[in-house]
Amino acid sequence: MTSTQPSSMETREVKKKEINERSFIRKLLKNRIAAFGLFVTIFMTIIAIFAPLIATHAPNEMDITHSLLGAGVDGHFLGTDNYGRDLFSRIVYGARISLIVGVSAVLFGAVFGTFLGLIAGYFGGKLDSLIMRTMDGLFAFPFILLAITLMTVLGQGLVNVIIAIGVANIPGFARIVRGQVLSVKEEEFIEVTRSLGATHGRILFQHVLPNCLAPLIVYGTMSIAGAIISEAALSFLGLGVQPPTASWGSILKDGKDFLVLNPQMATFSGLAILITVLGINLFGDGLRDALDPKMKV
Amino acid sequence: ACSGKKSSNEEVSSNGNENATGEPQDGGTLRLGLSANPKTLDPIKYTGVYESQIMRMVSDTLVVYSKDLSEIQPSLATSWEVSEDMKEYTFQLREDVFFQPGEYQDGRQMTAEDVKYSLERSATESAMNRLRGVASVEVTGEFEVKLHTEAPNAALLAMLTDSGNMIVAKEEVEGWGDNFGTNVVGTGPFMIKNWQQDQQVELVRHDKYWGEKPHLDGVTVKIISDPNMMTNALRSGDIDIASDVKGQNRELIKQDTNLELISKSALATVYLDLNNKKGPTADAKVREAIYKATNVEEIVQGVNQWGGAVPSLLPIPKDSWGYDESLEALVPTYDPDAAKALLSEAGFPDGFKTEIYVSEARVPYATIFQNQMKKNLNIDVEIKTVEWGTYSDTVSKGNAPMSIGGWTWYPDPYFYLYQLFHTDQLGALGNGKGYENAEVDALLNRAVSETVDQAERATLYQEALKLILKDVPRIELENTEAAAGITKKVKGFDVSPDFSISIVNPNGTNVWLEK
Amino acid sequence: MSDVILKVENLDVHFRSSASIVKAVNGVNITLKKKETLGIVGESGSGKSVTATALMRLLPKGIGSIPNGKITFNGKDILSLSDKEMRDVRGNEIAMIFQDPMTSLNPVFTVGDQIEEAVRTHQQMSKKEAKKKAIEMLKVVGIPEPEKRVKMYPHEFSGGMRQRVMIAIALSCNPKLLIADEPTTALDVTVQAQILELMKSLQEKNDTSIIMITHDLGVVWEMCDKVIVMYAGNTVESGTVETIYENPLHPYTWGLLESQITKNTLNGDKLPAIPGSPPDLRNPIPGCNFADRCPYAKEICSTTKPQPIEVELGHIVSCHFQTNSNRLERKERVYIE
Amino acid sequence: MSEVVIKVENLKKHFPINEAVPFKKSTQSVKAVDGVSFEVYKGETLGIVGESGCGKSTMARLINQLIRPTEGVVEFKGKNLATLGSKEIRSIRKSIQMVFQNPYASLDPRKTIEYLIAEPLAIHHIGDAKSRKKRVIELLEVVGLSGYHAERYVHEFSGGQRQRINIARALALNPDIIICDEPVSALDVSVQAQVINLLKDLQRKFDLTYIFISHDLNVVRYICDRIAVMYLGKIVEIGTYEELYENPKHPYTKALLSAIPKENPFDKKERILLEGDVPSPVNPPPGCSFHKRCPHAMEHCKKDVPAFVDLGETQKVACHLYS
Amino acid sequence: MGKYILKRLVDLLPTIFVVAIIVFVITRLIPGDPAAVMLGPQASVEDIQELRDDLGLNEPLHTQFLQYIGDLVQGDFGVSLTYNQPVISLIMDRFPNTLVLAFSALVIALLIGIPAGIISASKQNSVMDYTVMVISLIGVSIPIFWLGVMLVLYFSVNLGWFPATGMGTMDEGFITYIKHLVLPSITLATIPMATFARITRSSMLEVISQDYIKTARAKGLKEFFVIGKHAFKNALTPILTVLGMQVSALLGGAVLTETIFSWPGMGRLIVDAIDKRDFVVVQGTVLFIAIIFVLVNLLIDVLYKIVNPRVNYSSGKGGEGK
Ligand SMILES: Nc1ncnc2c1ncn2[C@@H]1O[C@H](COP(=O)(O)OP(=O)(O)OP(=O)(O)O)[C@@H](O)[C@H]1O
Ligand SMILES: Nc1ncnc2c1ncn2[C@@H]1O[C@H](COP(=O)(O)OP(=O)(O)OP(=O)(O)O)[C@@H](O)[C@H]1O
Ligand SMILES: [Mg+2]
Ligand SMILES: [Mg+2]
Repeated sequence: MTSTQPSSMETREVKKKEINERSFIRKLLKNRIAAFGLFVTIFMTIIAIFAPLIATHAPNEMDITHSLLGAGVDGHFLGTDNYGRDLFSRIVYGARISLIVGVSAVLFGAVFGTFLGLIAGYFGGKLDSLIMRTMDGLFAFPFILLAITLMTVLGQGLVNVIIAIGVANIPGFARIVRGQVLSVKEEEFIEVTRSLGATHGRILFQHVLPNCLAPLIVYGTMSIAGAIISEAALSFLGLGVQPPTASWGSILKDGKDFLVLNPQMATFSGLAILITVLGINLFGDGLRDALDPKMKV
Repeated sequence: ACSGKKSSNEEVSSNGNENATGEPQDGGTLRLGLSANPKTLDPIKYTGVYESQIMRMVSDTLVVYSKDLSEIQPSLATSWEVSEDMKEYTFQLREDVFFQPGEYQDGRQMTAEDVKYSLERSATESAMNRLRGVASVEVTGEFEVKLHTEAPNAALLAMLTDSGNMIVAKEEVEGWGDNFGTNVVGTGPFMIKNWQQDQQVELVRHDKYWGEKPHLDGVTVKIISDPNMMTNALRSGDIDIASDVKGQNRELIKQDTNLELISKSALATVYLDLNNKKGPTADAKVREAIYKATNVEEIVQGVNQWGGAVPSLLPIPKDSWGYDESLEALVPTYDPDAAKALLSEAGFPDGFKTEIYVSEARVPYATIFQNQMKKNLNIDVEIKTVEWGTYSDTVSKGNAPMSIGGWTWYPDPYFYLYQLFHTDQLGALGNGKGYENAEVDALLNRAVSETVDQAERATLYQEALKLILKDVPRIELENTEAAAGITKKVKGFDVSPDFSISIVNPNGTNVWLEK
Repeated sequence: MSDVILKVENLDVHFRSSASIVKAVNGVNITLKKKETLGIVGESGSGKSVTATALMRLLPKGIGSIPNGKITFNGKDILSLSDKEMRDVRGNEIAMIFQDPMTSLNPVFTVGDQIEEAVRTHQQMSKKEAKKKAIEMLKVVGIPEPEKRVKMYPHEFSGGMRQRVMIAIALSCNPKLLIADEPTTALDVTVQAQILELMKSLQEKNDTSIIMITHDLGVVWEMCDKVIVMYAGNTVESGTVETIYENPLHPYTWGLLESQITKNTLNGDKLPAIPGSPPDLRNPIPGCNFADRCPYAKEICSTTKPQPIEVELGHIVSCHFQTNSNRLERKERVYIE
Repeated sequence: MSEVVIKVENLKKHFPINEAVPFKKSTQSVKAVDGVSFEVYKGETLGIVGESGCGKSTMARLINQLIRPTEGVVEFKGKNLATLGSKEIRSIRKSIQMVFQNPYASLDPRKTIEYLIAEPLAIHHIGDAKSRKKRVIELLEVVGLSGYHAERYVHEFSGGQRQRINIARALALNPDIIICDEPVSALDVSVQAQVINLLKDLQRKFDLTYIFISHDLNVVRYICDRIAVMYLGKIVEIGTYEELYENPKHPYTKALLSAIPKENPFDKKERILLEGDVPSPVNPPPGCSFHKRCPHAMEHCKKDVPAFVDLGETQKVACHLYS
Repeated sequence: MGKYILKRLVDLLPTIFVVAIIVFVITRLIPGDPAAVMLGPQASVEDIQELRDDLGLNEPLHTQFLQYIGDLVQGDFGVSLTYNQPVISLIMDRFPNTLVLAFSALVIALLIGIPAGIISASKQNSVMDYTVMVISLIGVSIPIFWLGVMLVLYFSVNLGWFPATGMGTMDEGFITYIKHLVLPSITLATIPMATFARITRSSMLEVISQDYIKTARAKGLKEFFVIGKHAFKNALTPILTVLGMQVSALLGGAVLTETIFSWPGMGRLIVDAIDKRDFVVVQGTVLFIAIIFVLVNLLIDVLYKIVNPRVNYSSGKGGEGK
């Protein structure tokens, strides 16, 4: 390897390195749809963080005499809810709870599910059977029963809402990861790493796991929608976040009783969920591609 | 026989269609929407109101309430007498009553033996104890029975109107065994033809029914558990009567020219229990402060934007003969400033933190209440929405600092005051707030054991009420209306203050469908 | 002229990727006669497969395009055929075998199904006849017990047998031209020998013309009459196998020939190897594509593209220093690091 | 010759075929390696050739104990590896490194080259981050790449470069022996030459011992000192490269040699075309496992397993023709 | 294959056992006394105690557990506390209804989702592709009850095309039966449909770049067959995996849909039983679903084998599609 002139190579290299560092973000932004997803996600996050600045009213301020106003009436941008609270402000504040619940619950399920799936798929045999049979058992459990049990054992509260939804998410992740591990562990580079003397722990977490990420991300971002809506389902049982705290799920749930004559509650909270989920999913797809070093910039 | 104060809010809901014009027409099957799935119609096993709705069509009790619940009327029993010591009730029975033909008998005549069998079965086997205190039933003639009670109980007749005490045929009960619950045979206007679990129960006319011949060929009860969907089903023509109409659906029905909303003041109250034993609310002053800081008007209005309820003041509903308007003055009135002062006096100038337990359906009350407490007293009320099982568990064990409950029963004040304020009921859901007052206990006991005279009993109850109101054990929220939506084809139907659905009833109801 | 079955003139193939255009093939010319075998050699990425795919008009839609060139096959102008007409050509008149027998058979259909499908796509035939044909074809390519084998799935076959199946599919419609894209690269030497023998004998029988793509010169010597040497999308040299072996003119061909290990390569010797790697086809190169790695390169090589010149009859080479008048002197051991 | 680094004796690996029956152990197995013995001397290159599926890779894995043998012994510098626990085995792997066949699949696509080359050091806790980085650059240069490559990902490299990276990884721990499992089979001829040159250089420089697995006889012949020919899990012939190429004894070796394609268009080769495929290792034929394809098969080849016969100092063959 | 199925059936036992234990523990963990719930608000303390005795709830927990397991081993799911009927007959009343709804939802989901995914994949990055993907994302994030109610408002209340609630019976005629089925099936189909579209697309994209697709094209096959036959059959494995998960979920009862449309299915039975603290029904139904779940997975694995002859059960690696 002597033919190329070192000088030109070097300058090319400096450039190359810079590109490498930024390539991840560049790749992401290059994909216009993913960029749009990222934009929506960031936008929603900003709304959540700066809710007090964005909201036009105090989210819990009631005015029963002005309940269920239509959008735009009396300075209420999206109208009011059944207690006369400003719907826009509640949706803005609701972003906090919904995003936290959606993302954390999925993360919770993802962390535990991934761990179990990794172990089951990698070690196989009895351990695999044990873990996966338990997961099957958990999967066969009605979500509601699971939620009621967890919430009553752990008590109510945001954290426990997250845990309850998270637990319900575990088996799905475990399955996806296990399936992926079964194919990744057959890859030659895994054996190569073993031949270097690596421990199982290193192989699992440094090599198998990163190569299982793509379907995980896609499944994970898809699950966020489910988690946000699950929070609403928990609200139906009274197990979600408690009033007066606003969440998209609870607004949606409250709105269902006024769907015909005053659809604004269900419509706007539903739209908020829809847009966010759309954003996160598009972003997730882009993220998967960007994380894949093979995808060209 | 009894007579009582008739007090109904006919003017509030004048749109009952009893006075519909035209000659009743025979024929047709009525489709009735019911909000929950009946599980068993066995009188000693049934637990839910929705079950009794069907049972009432299939079978009869000895006595029934009049349409407005003001008095008890004959049904299978033509007349009755109460002994001096109030421990013996003698009933004369109709002689023209036949059971519906079934698997184990072919429609034989009902006799005193059947009454004895059915009532003793209820008194001894039923876990629900719908015939509390009946010691035995004696057959004193082919069509005469005598009930012996352990202690005087003026509310016995009211209890006898319960579907749990309907008369059934022994052969059928024993023949079906565990499956009797889905194959009930009674003496009523309709009999079960087909039952699809969670879906519908088809009833057809019983041709040898002793009463007025039903106009309808049959009734199909459709189970629709979602109240919004019940209204949708009514609007789309799937059903003729929606038995459970609330909130926005009232408006939807009103707006629909083919439909009619019937709404009437009913024997239903919603109240907010304050824990009388534990926490800051153990102090009556604190309770009073909270009452004064509660804008009941606003809560009722906020929850019922489309009507269907009025603020209530006393622990018994207005339609009960025990109600006394003069007592309303004893109820704390909304006065946030006074409330604030009172709370400071009680040692909580800056408010405190507490919890309120509610089932999902009552969250709106709690939400507005929470807002008022924060605003008026700086009390932080954390809402704990729990589903029913947890709710009843927590509240009956006295573990809820506050809770919101509802109560619906017969017009007899006994069913409101004894169950909710008597020391005997500590540990049950009714007195989960932990109200204890020996004087009240004594008065409540006297009201059922001294006399069956309604007026005398009413006085005793009013005495008790005075004492109760002084202790401010709970906050009265609303008096709920009974409401139903019907298509205009349905004639002769009205809602009942006790939420029972009458299609054909000895009290004079006989619904028909316009062709 | 009538026995010229395929004529490719100045074929260019471009790929559109996200930001740039890859000029994968530039100005390839092919003349192939009936029963003749043409070898295309060159290192990985030099455009061999793309050329073959272009002949079949199977470039990925919307990404690959043929901006220039003319392909005449059996008198037909391939590039102006309708999709339907082209489908009639594919598999019927031109058949193709791919490099990796492990992945080019559909794993979820039986071997028999896949042969039958090929037959029935182009010939009116009942299911039964097609099945008979499939068995017959398996027999032709030397698979024992063909009656049993037609019902089996590809994964139940060894690599060599799968490649035989591929050949059976390709030959089932008696194509006039068979394009074999590295048909033996994935196989063992012993199996390779079997497959090459098989192809030769079948060519003999059916008068098929073959385009044989490979990077193994041994295979070329074994099979081909003519050879095209490709480098980075260009034909750098073409001629008969004998000419290319005895009188190679392009420096790249020299390197290629030298880096073959033969029995004459001594154990102790260092192997000659062309240093460096081929250029990135996304960036246009003003001069000769090989200039970067060429030990003979001069100024002109990096500024001007060399034109193909027919230095002797049928021997064409593209190098600035190999012209009718001029010859470059081949040095010894220049490819040794 | 010099010191014995690896000694393999009667090595067997039978992979059980799990029959899906509850509560029952399987009885059938794939006899991937079926009684192999040989020695590897320090500083030499031992070649192993044979058709696909004959057990070459399995043997490589057995030697560094990636899989445990069913039977037989692998000794490394006199130590019986079978007696070691998994922790000790991991540290033995420092000395026995491997380079695998497929340069495209043997590097984790999600890691940088720096990570990959430093990984063996990290695994064995050698040096700190800084010294590792230095070593990575050193190694990259040793294999003919440059320091600036460290930041890149695998997909940015060509096959030849990837194989260099694999070699750099193998070198990182200063092994005594490198097992190369078809390191150049997937590469272009010209790139092949580059990699082979590199391997030769390194051997000289670091006094390495190689086991070189390949099915390309020309390559093996070029790089190896001694060559073992495998067929169906057994070694059928072993000897120096001169012996084997000039004077092959086993009919299978002969067939293998004759299958090498022509060296020039004028070459006239006499081919011994073998019939059919390698038989299934689940039910290898009795007797000499080659007898079904052997042009010289005799009656007793079908029954008796041929023993190894010494034909001179280094050449041995397992064939009834020579016993 | 027979042996494989046998093995899987044996495998079923531990799953069932795990579920049996968990569900027992859980039902005893959640607060709420079945007796109190059954008797309703007006019950007195003694009434409740009496009923608890009747129901055997005052027995020590381990006795209850042994009793429960003992019954289970004999295939007895117990007798409902509230219905006073054998749990198995409650389940058998409703399971066929669930099956009908689930099946028709699945058919809709497959018939629309899969072709959408295929088209999307074969026209990657086209407007068509983006449209399908966005619609399918909307599909997974749309709240079921919202959709259900909207469908009813429009198609039942406004147009009167379909009944708003309930399940028809065959006695009322086939057309009526189907009419009852339409809205609930569409509602229930939304999420699976969107999921199928997505998974089909990604799976197809992976397959389309394979060599054998090139082979199929080189044969001169019509693109329709290349995609619809060669590519699709190979893309089926992950689709089957998702199918398995969806089928299990659907058969377990689609609570929301069933509630909205008053469909007499498993979901409502379970939720009702949980509400009423009818432990026996909860235990029975959950176990039943677990069994269904395992059986569906078994069926899916057998299907893997049918669509993909490479799946090898003996190595123990089969089943879990990539
Ligand atoms: N679909 C595609 N999109 C973009 N570039 C492509 C595409 N297909 C091929 N190329 C480019 O075309 C060039 C030639 O590729 P081709 O596959 O013809 O090489 P080859 O000579 O067949 O190599 P090999 O020996 O590895 O098969 C390469 O640079 C490759 O990157
Ligand atoms: N883990 C395993 N389980 C079961 N059988 C195996 C396993 N690994 C290898 N085999 C079988 O053992 C035999 C020898 O395989 P091996 O990989 O050692 O062959 P090879 O000589 O390296 O072939 P190639 O040239 O194709 O790499 C083959 O039949 C193979 O199918
Ligand atoms: Mg190629
Ligand atoms: Mg190998």
